[in-house]
Amino acid sequence: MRNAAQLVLLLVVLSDLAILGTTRLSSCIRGVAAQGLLLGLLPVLVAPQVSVHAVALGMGTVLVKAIVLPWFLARAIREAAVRREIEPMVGFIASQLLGALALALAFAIAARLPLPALQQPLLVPASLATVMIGFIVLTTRRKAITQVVGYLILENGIYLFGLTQTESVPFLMELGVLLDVFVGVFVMGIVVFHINREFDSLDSTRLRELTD
Amino acid sequence: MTREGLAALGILGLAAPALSGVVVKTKSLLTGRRGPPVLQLYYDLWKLVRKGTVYSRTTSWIFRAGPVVVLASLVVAALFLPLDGREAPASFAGDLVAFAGLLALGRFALVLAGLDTGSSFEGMGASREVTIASFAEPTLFLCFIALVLATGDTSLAGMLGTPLAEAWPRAGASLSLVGISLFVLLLAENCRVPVDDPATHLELTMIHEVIVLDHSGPDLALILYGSALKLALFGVLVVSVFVPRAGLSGPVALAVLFLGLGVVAVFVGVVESAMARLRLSRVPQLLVGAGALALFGIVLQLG
Amino acid sequence: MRLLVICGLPLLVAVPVLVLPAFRGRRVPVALLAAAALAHLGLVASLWVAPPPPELGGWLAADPLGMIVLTLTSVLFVVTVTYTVGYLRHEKPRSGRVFAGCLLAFLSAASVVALAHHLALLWVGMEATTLSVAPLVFLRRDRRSLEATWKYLVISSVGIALALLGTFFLASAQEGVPGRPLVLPDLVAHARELHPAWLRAAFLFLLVGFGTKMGLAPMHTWKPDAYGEAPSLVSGLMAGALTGCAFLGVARVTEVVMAAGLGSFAQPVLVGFGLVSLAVAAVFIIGQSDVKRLLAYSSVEHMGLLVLGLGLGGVGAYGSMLHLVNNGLAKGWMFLVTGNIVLATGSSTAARARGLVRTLPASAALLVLGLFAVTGSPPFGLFMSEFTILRAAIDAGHPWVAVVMLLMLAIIFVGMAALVLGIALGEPPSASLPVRESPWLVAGPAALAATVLMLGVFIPGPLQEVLARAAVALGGSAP
Amino acid sequence: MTLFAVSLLLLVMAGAAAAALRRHPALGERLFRLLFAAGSVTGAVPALAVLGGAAVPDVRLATRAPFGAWVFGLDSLSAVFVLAILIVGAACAFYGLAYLDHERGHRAVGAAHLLLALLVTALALAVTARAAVPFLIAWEVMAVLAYLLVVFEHERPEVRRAGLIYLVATHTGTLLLFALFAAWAGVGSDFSFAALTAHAPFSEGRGAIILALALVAFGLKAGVVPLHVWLPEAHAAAPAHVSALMSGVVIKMGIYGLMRALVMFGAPPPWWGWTVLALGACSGVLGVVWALAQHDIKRLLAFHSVENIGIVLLGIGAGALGLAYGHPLIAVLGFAGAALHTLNHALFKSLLFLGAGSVIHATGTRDIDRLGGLARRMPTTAAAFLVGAAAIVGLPPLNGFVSEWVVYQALLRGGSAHDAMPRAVLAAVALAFMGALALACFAKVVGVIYLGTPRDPVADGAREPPRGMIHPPVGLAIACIVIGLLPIAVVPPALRVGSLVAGGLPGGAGSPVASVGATVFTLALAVGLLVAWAVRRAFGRRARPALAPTWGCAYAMATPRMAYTASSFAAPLIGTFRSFAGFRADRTVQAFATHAFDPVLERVFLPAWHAIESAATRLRSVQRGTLSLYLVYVGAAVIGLLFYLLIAGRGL
Repeated sequence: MRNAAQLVLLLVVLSDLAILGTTRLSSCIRGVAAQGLLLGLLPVLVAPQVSVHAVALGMGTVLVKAIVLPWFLARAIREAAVRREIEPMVGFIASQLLGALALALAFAIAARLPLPALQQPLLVPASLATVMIGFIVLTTRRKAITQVVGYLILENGIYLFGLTQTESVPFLMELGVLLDVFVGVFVMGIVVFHINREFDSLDSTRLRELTD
Repeated sequence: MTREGLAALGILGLAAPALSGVVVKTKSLLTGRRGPPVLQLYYDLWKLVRKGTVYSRTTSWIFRAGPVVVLASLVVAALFLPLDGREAPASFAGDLVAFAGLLALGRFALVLAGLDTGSSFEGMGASREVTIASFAEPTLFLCFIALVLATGDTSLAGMLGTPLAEAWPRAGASLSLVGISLFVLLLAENCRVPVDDPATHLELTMIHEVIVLDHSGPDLALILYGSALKLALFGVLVVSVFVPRAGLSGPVALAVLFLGLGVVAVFVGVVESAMARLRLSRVPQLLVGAGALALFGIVLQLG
Repeated sequence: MRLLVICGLPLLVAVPVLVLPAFRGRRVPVALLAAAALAHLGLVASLWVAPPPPELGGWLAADPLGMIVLTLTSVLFVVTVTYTVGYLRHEKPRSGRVFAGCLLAFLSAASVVALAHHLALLWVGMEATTLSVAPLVFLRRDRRSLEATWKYLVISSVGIALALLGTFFLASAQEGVPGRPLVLPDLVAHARELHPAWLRAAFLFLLVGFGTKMGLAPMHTWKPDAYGEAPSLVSGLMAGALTGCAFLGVARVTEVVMAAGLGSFAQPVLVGFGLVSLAVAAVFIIGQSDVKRLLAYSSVEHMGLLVLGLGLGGVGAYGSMLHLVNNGLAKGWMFLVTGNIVLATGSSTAARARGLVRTLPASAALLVLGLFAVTGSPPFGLFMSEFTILRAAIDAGHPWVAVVMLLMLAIIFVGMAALVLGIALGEPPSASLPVRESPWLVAGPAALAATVLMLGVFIPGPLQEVLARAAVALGGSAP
Repeated sequence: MTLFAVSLLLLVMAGAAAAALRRHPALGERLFRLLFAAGSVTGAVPALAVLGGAAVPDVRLATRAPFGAWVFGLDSLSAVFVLAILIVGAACAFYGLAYLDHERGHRAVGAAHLLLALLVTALALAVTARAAVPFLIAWEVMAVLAYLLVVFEHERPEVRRAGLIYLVATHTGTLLLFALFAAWAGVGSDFSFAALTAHAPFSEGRGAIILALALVAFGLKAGVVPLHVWLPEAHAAAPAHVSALMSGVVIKMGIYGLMRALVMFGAPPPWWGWTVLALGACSGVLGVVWALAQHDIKRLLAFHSVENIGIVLLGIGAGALGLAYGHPLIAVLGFAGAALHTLNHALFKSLLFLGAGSVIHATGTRDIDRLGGLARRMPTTAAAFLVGAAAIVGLPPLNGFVSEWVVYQALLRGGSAHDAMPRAVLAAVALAFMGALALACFAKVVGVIYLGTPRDPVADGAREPPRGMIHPPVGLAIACIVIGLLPIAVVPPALRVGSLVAGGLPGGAGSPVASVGATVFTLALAVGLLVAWAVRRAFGRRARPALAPTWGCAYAMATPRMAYTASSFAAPLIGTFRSFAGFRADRTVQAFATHAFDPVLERVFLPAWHAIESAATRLRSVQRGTLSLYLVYVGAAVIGLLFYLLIAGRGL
């Protein structure tokens, strides 16, 4: 049980780095989908004993984060007919290095955190790393769609941290959070559609009309 | 106000025109001329009073009122001077402000009367008059302040009367500085060389004379008499500072006063024949210098 | 039950509006809007008369802080709806159902935020407000509004995500502490047993997260764009009510931190954010040429004042509670008036709108009055609150804070006066013809103005008491 | 107090009537005049009673707002200002009716009258408020109403600019007042003046802060150099009767504030007295020097307000020093002189502004170099203006002389003291200097506007304005003369005010000042002048005076263009102060002219503001519209806070 969780968490971190590294939007989205799947497994694995609560949460997560949203985003890029993230503001190598740095930082911080007892040792560092990497993706990519992906990763990271609190955050709340993330990304997607229609490109750096 | 006080005032009023006569006489003698008689001004005044008046068409009642106000203000100002060195016909705390105010009133009337004619010459004269006055008045106050500090009294009767006599031993140095500075003021306020030349005949160089160009007949008489009286008033100030007469009996004090006035007049004459006239732009410096003397006198006492 | 209804009712109305084909097209079901708004206001009023018991096992409760925000929101919503009547005569949104539906959804979400005593529920409500407002910002459907919406969405979502992280931190701080998890009263009751390190971290993340939604500098960047591009009445709701909700989030966590005796840790951060926000607002208000962006930065300024008062403690807490009310009302007032200007001249920039005293006398008068109200001149309510905060700064022994605050207020006044008076006075552009100002468009702002004026000289007893209790809850005191 | 309240009510009603009866202006104006007069009289009665020694109990209104009850009271200090406000207010209101008459139709004249009435009410409330909140409210309302009146002709850009400068100045002052009261009250929650007075005496540092704040905040309103920059702008921009009201009473609120602060504060430290004295000297001398350089009649008069504020400050400074060094008599005299000069300046300055308004109304220009010879064309206005000019110069037997005489006394009596006090006598020199320069300046004004020949056709066609614009100035002139002739009637009340400000020191009764002697003097002088004038006229009747053109010194072709201009008249004087007189001279073959500017505004404040602006412009580049940059800001905030967490919360 425990080792499986460790493995999954490791895979999550790897998926982060993969997303940082890839140039193709489609693989980017695939990475997020994979991550969603892994996240769906985790509630069951980290929970002390298998409970309806954990299973339901896991299934909800898989549904939202591994199936619906990726499909939605994939559709978006099909509409926009863009394949790859061309020249991000920070190069791929550089951003991978950044990712590695974030990873190291995450472990450093996690080591100093007064962690609650009987928890996955990897859980907190993985979540922090995911949060930071999500933030990196958000800030260093040009395409609006990649920024949505970045936001999704950020959320995933936070979700991971939430898993340390499965018993203190009630089920309803978990679902509420999940719903909000879903709607949030959905609305962002809609806006992305409109951006694509207005500017016939997904390049968010072209939205610079409003300044002081 | 006592009978003696008024009598003394009357005598001063009668004697005033003679002072300028003395000045002129001294000048002519020093320059080796016979010069007009000492009483010349009396003849002039008599002549003018009998003449008719001519008014410019541009003038208004302000022009007509000018000479009257000039003379009236000077006469009232004279009331505050303790001629016998003890008490003045009129006096109240802070009447030195009134004295200065009256001089200003006369000046205001004179200047406005000049401007009323609309002549650019008289405008020029008026401008110069107020310019010089702007520096003369602070100097006058510096002198008064020095006297106030010396005597602790804010009425002219006190400043120039008994307390002054007691102050001499204490503050002799500063009082003599004040006296000198007052004498310079006398020259400036009465348009004497080196500030102005009453004898000049070129309008562009005149100050006082050019303001009264348009006055004629009795008006001119009033103005001429007024300036004579003004000279006398300043003379009284100078004499009173140098020669406190509190100790002397009334008549003697008066005699001393008029003697002193004569000396001052002669001295003015000497200065006029000895000095050349300053450039107008230098006049403020002269007055500031005089003010500096008085200020030094004050600092000596603030110690 | 009432609390649940207050939160649910608008949403219940919103559902048919959004789904029924009857409301397709540009028609806006104003009647439904008005009905929902008035019902909501009525229920809220009933809460003042008869304080309700907590509901959903203490997840929903009406404490002083919540009541202030809830009432403010409800009042502003009603005023906005009355304004909508006049507004729709001039302009029709692309999709009436989206317009009405999102407004109602926002009302629900805001009510949830105001009443939530479970911090996760608070977070859910907060995110819901963000999402429900986004389509309203995009109402004009042009490039600029699209850009504004995008930035608003991304920045707020990131901020709110950080707030979620903070919430989880708070949960970790509660590990092994008695009391229901993340339920406010229990957190406060056992505050001193909470794990201080986690609590500190939670405070910082919640502050950044909700601060982003408040629009504290340097997380304010979405604000001018969103307020500038959204329809004025939406901007008014955002600046008046939405920021109030966000501030409530900050206030909640501050409540816990204060109770835990970590004031010395939290207060400098709050003061710092306050001063930075004031300075940033001052920088951007000078030479501003668009009234709506100007008001957005003025909102940044006032958010700064709110956290400043909170951070100074003492009477400052009372001051910022009072300021929350005053600023909310004043912002609603100003944005609605600006709406009239936009309706009449088609723009809110000094270039297009000039000499309004001639063309729109009533709106111009309200605008100029508003200038003085917003800049905290007596006798308007904001004077009372800003003066209280200033006193708090001096009482707390931070005279330099007072100095910086006054300096910034002075600079801000110059900037605002220059723009507002510039468009109010002068010769109107020749093309512009006088517009008849419909009472619907003037009544709302006028009413708000009257209220703000009243709060400057007279604070009703119940409100006074609620404000005082809220201030005490935040570790402060009433003057 | 009830009577006072009634009068305020009447004033408001008057304004309401004028505004409401827009359709029937005639009726509205009659009602306005009636109610306003009634209000002024009913208000003046209690004020006079208080000045006569009566005592009026304070009024307390409990409020449902923070900062305690609202208190209103009427003591002799308030009474002086109430009197000035009501007299000048009434004169300006009546004058305004006629002055704005031709604006009817294309401007909201009724609204202007309403604003004026409200402004007068706010002023009266400001000087009777006895608690911080009502005071601040009245203060700000007053400032804003004044602004709205200043921008009455808001189509003209320079008017809007002037209005903005004024508004910024006054709002800054209000902010400083917030700071003042906050610093004063400390942790206390009762902001009534009584409670604040109880806080004194303060620790040295806090006291210094309070006094400095008071000086700056109230100095801004009073227009003390170098905070005067708004004053000439606003006065020049406003309609004449508004300028008169502002210069007459609105700026005096600063003086009231200073005096009230002293009443509450108690004896200030010496440095404050010396500062006020120095500021007074600077304001006085610089004000009049700058005035000399002006050719715009209203700007010129505005700078003279700066000068006269300087004179008032000399009085306050002497009084403060008297308190600081413990010379009650000097303190009483100084404050009495300040109060009296405030009242007098209110009278003759509003008179002068109204006179200027009539000239502008008649000729349509404010440039005095285009005028001339108006004394023959509008004699009554000219006579009234002349009285005002003589009064502001401080010539006997007019009111200006009386108050300056009291101030002189305060300064000179320090001479006999044995501490640092005697040094104050030097301020008397500054006062004398101001007097002399003022004489020069008003010789210029009267001479160039009213005397000589018209320099421009606009002056040639000038006629007397309608009666409504003649009576107010004449009335004010009469007031100036009466006060000037009867020092004995005004000096004792002034001394009562002085002793109140000096902390209830004796001095009201058994006045040491020989106001009897002064009265005798002024009356005698007046009689003497009249007698001399009568004699001269009688003497003149004997021979009919001949009329001739002005003697051109044998130059036959003198034309009006050759008449001495204001530029030339003032040139020798301002030439001596070239360095700071703030003027540019340009000499051409045809003409010599000087152009004035305000050195403080143009060399200090505007550059400073532009510096701030450009700095802000540079800083604004952080908001370039790049989303990722914005997100980086958020990230930076988080990281910064984490560092703070590491440092502050030693917990991690």
